[in-house]
Amino acid sequence: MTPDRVALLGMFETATKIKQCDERFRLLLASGQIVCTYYSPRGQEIIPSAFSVLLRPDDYMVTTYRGLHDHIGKGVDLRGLWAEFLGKRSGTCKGKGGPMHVTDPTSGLMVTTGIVGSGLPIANGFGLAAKLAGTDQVTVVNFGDGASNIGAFHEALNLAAVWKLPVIFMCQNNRYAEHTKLADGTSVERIAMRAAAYGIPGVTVDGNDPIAMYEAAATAVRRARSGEGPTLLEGITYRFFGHIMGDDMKYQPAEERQAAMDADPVPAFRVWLLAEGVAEEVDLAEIEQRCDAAIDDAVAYALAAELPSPDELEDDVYAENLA
Amino acid sequence: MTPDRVALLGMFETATKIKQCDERFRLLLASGQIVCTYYSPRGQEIIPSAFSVLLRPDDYMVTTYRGLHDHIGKGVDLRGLWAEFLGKRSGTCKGKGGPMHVTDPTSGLMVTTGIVGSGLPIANGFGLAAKLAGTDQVTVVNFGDGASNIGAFHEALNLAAVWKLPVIFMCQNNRYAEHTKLADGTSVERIAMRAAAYGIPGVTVDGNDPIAMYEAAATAVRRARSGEGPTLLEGITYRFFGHIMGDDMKYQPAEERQAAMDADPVPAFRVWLLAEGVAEEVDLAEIEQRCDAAIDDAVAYALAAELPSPDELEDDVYAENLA
Amino acid sequence: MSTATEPQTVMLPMVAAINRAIDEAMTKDPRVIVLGEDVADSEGGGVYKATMGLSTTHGTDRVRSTPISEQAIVGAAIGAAIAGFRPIAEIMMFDFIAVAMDQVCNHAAKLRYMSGSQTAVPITIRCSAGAGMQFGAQHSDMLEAWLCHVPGLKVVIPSNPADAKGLLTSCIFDEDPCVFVEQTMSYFLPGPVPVGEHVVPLGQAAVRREGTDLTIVSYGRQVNDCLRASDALAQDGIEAEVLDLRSLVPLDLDRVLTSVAKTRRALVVHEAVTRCGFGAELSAQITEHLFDSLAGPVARLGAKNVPVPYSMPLERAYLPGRAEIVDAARRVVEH
Amino acid sequence: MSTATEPQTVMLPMVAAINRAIDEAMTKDPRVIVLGEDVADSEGGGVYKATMGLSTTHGTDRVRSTPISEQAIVGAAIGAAIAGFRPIAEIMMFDFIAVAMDQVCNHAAKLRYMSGSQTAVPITIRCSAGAGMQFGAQHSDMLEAWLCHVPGLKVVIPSNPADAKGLLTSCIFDEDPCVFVEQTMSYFLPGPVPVGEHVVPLGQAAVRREGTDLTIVSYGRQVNDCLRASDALAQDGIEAEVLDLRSLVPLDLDRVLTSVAKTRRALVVHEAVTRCGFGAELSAQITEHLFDSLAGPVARLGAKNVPVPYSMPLERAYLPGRAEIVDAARRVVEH
Ligand SMILES: Cc1ncc(C[n+]2csc(CCOP(=O)(O)OP(=O)(O)O)c2C)c(N)n1
Ligand SMILES: Cc1ncc(C[n+]2csc(CCOP(=O)(O)OP(=O)(O)O)c2C)c(N)n1
Ligand SMILES: [Mg+2]
Ligand SMILES: [Mg+2]
Repeated sequence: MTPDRVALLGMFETATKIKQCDERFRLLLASGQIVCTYYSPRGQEIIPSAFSVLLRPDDYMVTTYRGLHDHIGKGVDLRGLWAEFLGKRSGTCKGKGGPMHVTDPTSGLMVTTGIVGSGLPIANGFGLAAKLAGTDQVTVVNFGDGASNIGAFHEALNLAAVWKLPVIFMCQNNRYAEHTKLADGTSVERIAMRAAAYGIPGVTVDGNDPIAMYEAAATAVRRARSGEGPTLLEGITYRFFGHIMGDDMKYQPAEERQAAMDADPVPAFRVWLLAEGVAEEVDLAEIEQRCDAAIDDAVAYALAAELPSPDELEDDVYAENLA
Repeated sequence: MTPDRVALLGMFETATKIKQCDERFRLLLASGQIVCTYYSPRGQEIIPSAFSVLLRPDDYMVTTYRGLHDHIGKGVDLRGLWAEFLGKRSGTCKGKGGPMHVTDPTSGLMVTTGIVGSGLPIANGFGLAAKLAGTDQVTVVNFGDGASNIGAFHEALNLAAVWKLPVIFMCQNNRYAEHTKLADGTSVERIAMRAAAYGIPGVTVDGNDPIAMYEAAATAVRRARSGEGPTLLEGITYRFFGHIMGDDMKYQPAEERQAAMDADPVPAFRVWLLAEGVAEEVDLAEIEQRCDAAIDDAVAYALAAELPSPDELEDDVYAENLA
Repeated sequence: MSTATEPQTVMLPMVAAINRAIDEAMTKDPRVIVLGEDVADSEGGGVYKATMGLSTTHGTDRVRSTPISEQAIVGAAIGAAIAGFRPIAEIMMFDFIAVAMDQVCNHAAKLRYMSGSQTAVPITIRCSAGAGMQFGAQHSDMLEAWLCHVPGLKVVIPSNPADAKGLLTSCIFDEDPCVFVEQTMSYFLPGPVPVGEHVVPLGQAAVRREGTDLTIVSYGRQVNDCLRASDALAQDGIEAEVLDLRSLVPLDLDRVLTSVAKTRRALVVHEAVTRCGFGAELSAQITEHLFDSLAGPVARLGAKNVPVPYSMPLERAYLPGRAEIVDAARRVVEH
Repeated sequence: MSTATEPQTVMLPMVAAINRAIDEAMTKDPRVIVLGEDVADSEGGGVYKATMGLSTTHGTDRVRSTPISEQAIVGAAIGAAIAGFRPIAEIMMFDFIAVAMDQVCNHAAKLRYMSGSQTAVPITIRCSAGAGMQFGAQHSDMLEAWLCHVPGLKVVIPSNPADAKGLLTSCIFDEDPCVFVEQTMSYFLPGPVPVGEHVVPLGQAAVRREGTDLTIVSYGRQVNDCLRASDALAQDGIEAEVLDLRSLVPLDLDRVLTSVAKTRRALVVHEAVTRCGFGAELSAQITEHLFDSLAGPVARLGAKNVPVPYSMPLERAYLPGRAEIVDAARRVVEH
């Protein structure tokens, strides 16, 4: 299942949009024009790009605080996303959720959780719903390497395996859990090796290689869609800008980081597309401009949008406000 | 590391004591002479018997509600144990803990928990203490097949592996978790296969075979004692009398149960000891009588013992009673 | 009761009433599913048989035995609920909710709010609960106060089989996550249960006994102890009004205040440990609203402030019993 | 302050005071160990740098970074404590304790009782906590009421750097499991901290301001809001007495009652959600003891009954602030 031209350009567009969105966030944050907690996904663009061309809007996705790339990849509207990050009333979640809790059922982005590992058990519920409803919807749940050490990971993979749920457990292994190196907290070299504990396929792939990532994701999606059950997929990637904006990154060796940034997957993808003749410079430039424009629009929209009013505080706790 | 005669007879004595104790409990419960929640360990005698001759009193053990066999194997005094089950003041825990919560630091039986899987993280703490104190004490934590599906199992094994703790994770696979068959809740055939997820040895052994069980336990103990780290050991066994006393056992096929009881490990061990010439009939009979006498004594003691007084209720919550 | 006409009620123990509620909800609405340890019939239909027969009637797709994985159970219920189902998740005993508090409190409770009402989590979590069976400290807790402290959850505790049926039905069809607490000691006590559809709305307390001298507010099986205590009090000429809250969230504060405004004295009784129990919240609220008309302080009677002990005399001393209720009520009236 | 003599105190933010307390405890007693996510210096000494330098000084054997496994963290602390150590376990944020509630509440809290005092669990669980940083619903909760409802636990919340040092020292050397709650918003506010050994015993509330017209009982960073609100109230001629509880369990009820007996009016202020918050317990206890001398009902001011919202104006409206304290105090006095 190699990606065709449309898929490749779609992936490139997603990757570009993520990269540019991230750059804009960091720029505005650094200059003090906006304020919010920000977990940069820069360096991890390729994984969600693959899913962006493989999933349908009615497929489900669950992600984490470091979710901006997944939100964009699943197709969450940029205006709402920016407005949510800025805490505006017209944000995806009325400003109540914030960056760590984006939900957008329209695009299938169902849950963004700030609790490490907790998305996995919930993803099973979406998979169960699809199975019971007899649809062929697939659920992808993203999480980090560090999350593979928490109990919820284990319970979720076992249940998904026992019930053969159409769920893809997408471990974005960026080699750090906050400040902790993979090897210092995790007893296996490859997270995918843990699939053996559940009798399901475990696949490690270069998560920054668009073709490899596409193929691995496509296999897992096909498997899930055809009722064969879950896959534990591990994409090896790297987090360029520390755990959270403001992080001093001292625990990350400078050379290691530099090497990763030198191999920046988005420009590398661009070079490859040109070298392979998949696209011309003009095609890619057009994509880049389109992304830029969309971001300009979203930023302008979000900056101009209104903050919620304190009156709205007590709505949305229950279906009907309690007395 | 084959067991010598002393070890074999020690194991036989432990197995006999467990079997007889269990029989006495069930007899007194069935006849209404005593009342307590009771999780019979009958059929699972061999696993704790192996540890009874391999561990020192200063080695630590953690077990579960189905813990009577482990308590006996670790050397908890029978009088206190019986008194605790009967809720008496002179019970191991003053009648406050009960069957599910026996603690006896004198014999190294440190924690008995009623929450599935929760003993494993605590066992790591004993292992950590030994490591930090520079002793060669070993910790054994017992749990069931069903417990291998809960989050605490995963977190504990990973941490033990990362920290190379001297902990033996002893899965007593009796093929049922309450009323659920192994295969219906567990995504691997052998629990020991899960060791691969932590890069530690995982060993499955016939937990009813005294020699195999001794050898596997001895290897794990040696490994832990010499600082080489944890082992996940799985002993295949069978639970003769359902999950809890009173259980209708309908979910257990009658033939399966009958086959297991026909292969009752304690009489089988006896036959083997005689056949191999390890002991004479008179030796074994003497052991059996000694066990019987000890149980007579413990039962008489416990039945005669006093119940605690309501005045004692509020002691033992804190080191000093709060105002 | 005439045998000639179709009876309106049948005598059932609470556990059977619960079974009927689920059965009828599943029959009525295909979105209702059940998941939990040992809930299917191949596993005995639940350790207390609360789900007995359901997998046979409704299929093992909809009545699903799970591994021992409470986070996975509640998580799967949450996801399926967001995707349109109405899952009933069983946590075998209330104490075990401690291993799933993250799913219950950080997710089920908060997802509606965090999503700005784009998603809802209409799950029901059933827990058997409470002391009195000599199960010891880890199988006997009443933890409703934890959950009442979490905005987004509803908390329901029935005192009798009919309410168990009617309240559970409300929970299943409620749009919000509900925790439904079933005291094990009540499971096998029979009571009349309406046949067929029976709904008791959440947030409506019931006056179980009318009285003028004090109001005893309670919930769950302790309501029955309060009623028996009231009979004893009546022999001394003390007429207690006994309220059964049925749901703690939503709380029928109006009903409570109406009664206490009349009697001017209140006693709150529950099984949970007194310190930071739900009685504290009730005491505070009653006092805030009715201070000037109260004849004395609101009194609380709950379990002693200790882990649940195993030994019977200790467990008895731990629990609030009928005699303690009588004593506490007397003190309230004498203030 | 003279520079010629050794200063008795240094100005430190709370996070540094916490660091000193741990450092000094580790120096004094080799049984003190630290475990938690990112706590060692190779991981930056904690996300808020509370443990910075400790692994360099005391070694990575005693200051251990862990995987993201809160059950394993608390479990390891429990086992090591029973075996004679005095572990300090860090749960990065209070909300995450939800994944470890079983270890905290079913084990740490109960093991002394269940063993008839044969074993003890002298652990300290440190959690950064609270709203005000726009972290949203899963990184902002104050959950102390959950823990106060669990017999066997002690619960401590400092309001200033000196107390943080002195109370944490008490927790570390206490024989029982203590949960030590550190509000993130207070981490970087400096205050004078005694140099060298400094112990503030648990169960001793501090009178932060004397007054005659009402008693404001609070704890944690809200004490400072209460003090500022009291200044505003004083301008209107209302003299509030402000009590800082410091520990909720054990509770210095005597001090609270003495004050309220004098002022005859009480307001409880905390950051946690009001419903079933610790304020309910205090309100109930004060009323039970002092009903006849109270001039009006005990009032409570806590956060609104909603998950913590992200957007700043909502988060502000969620939290009890200085203006709300002033208003609430006025209403109390006017009753
Ligand atoms: C249960 C829980 N524990 C701790 C945290 C704090 N925390 C947030 S992100 C994180 C690291 C997660 O690492 P990883 O899973 O590798 O994801 P990444 O951030 O690298 O994408 C930690 C420890 C949390 N949010 N939830
Ligand atoms: C967290 C938790 N969930 C559920 C239970 C109820 N429960 C008690 S024992 C048990 C089955 C455990 O099976 P297994 O681990 O195989 O041990 P066995 O009883 O066979 O020795 C269950 C589900 C519990 N005690 N704790
Ligand atoms: Mg990572
Ligand atoms: Mg088993």
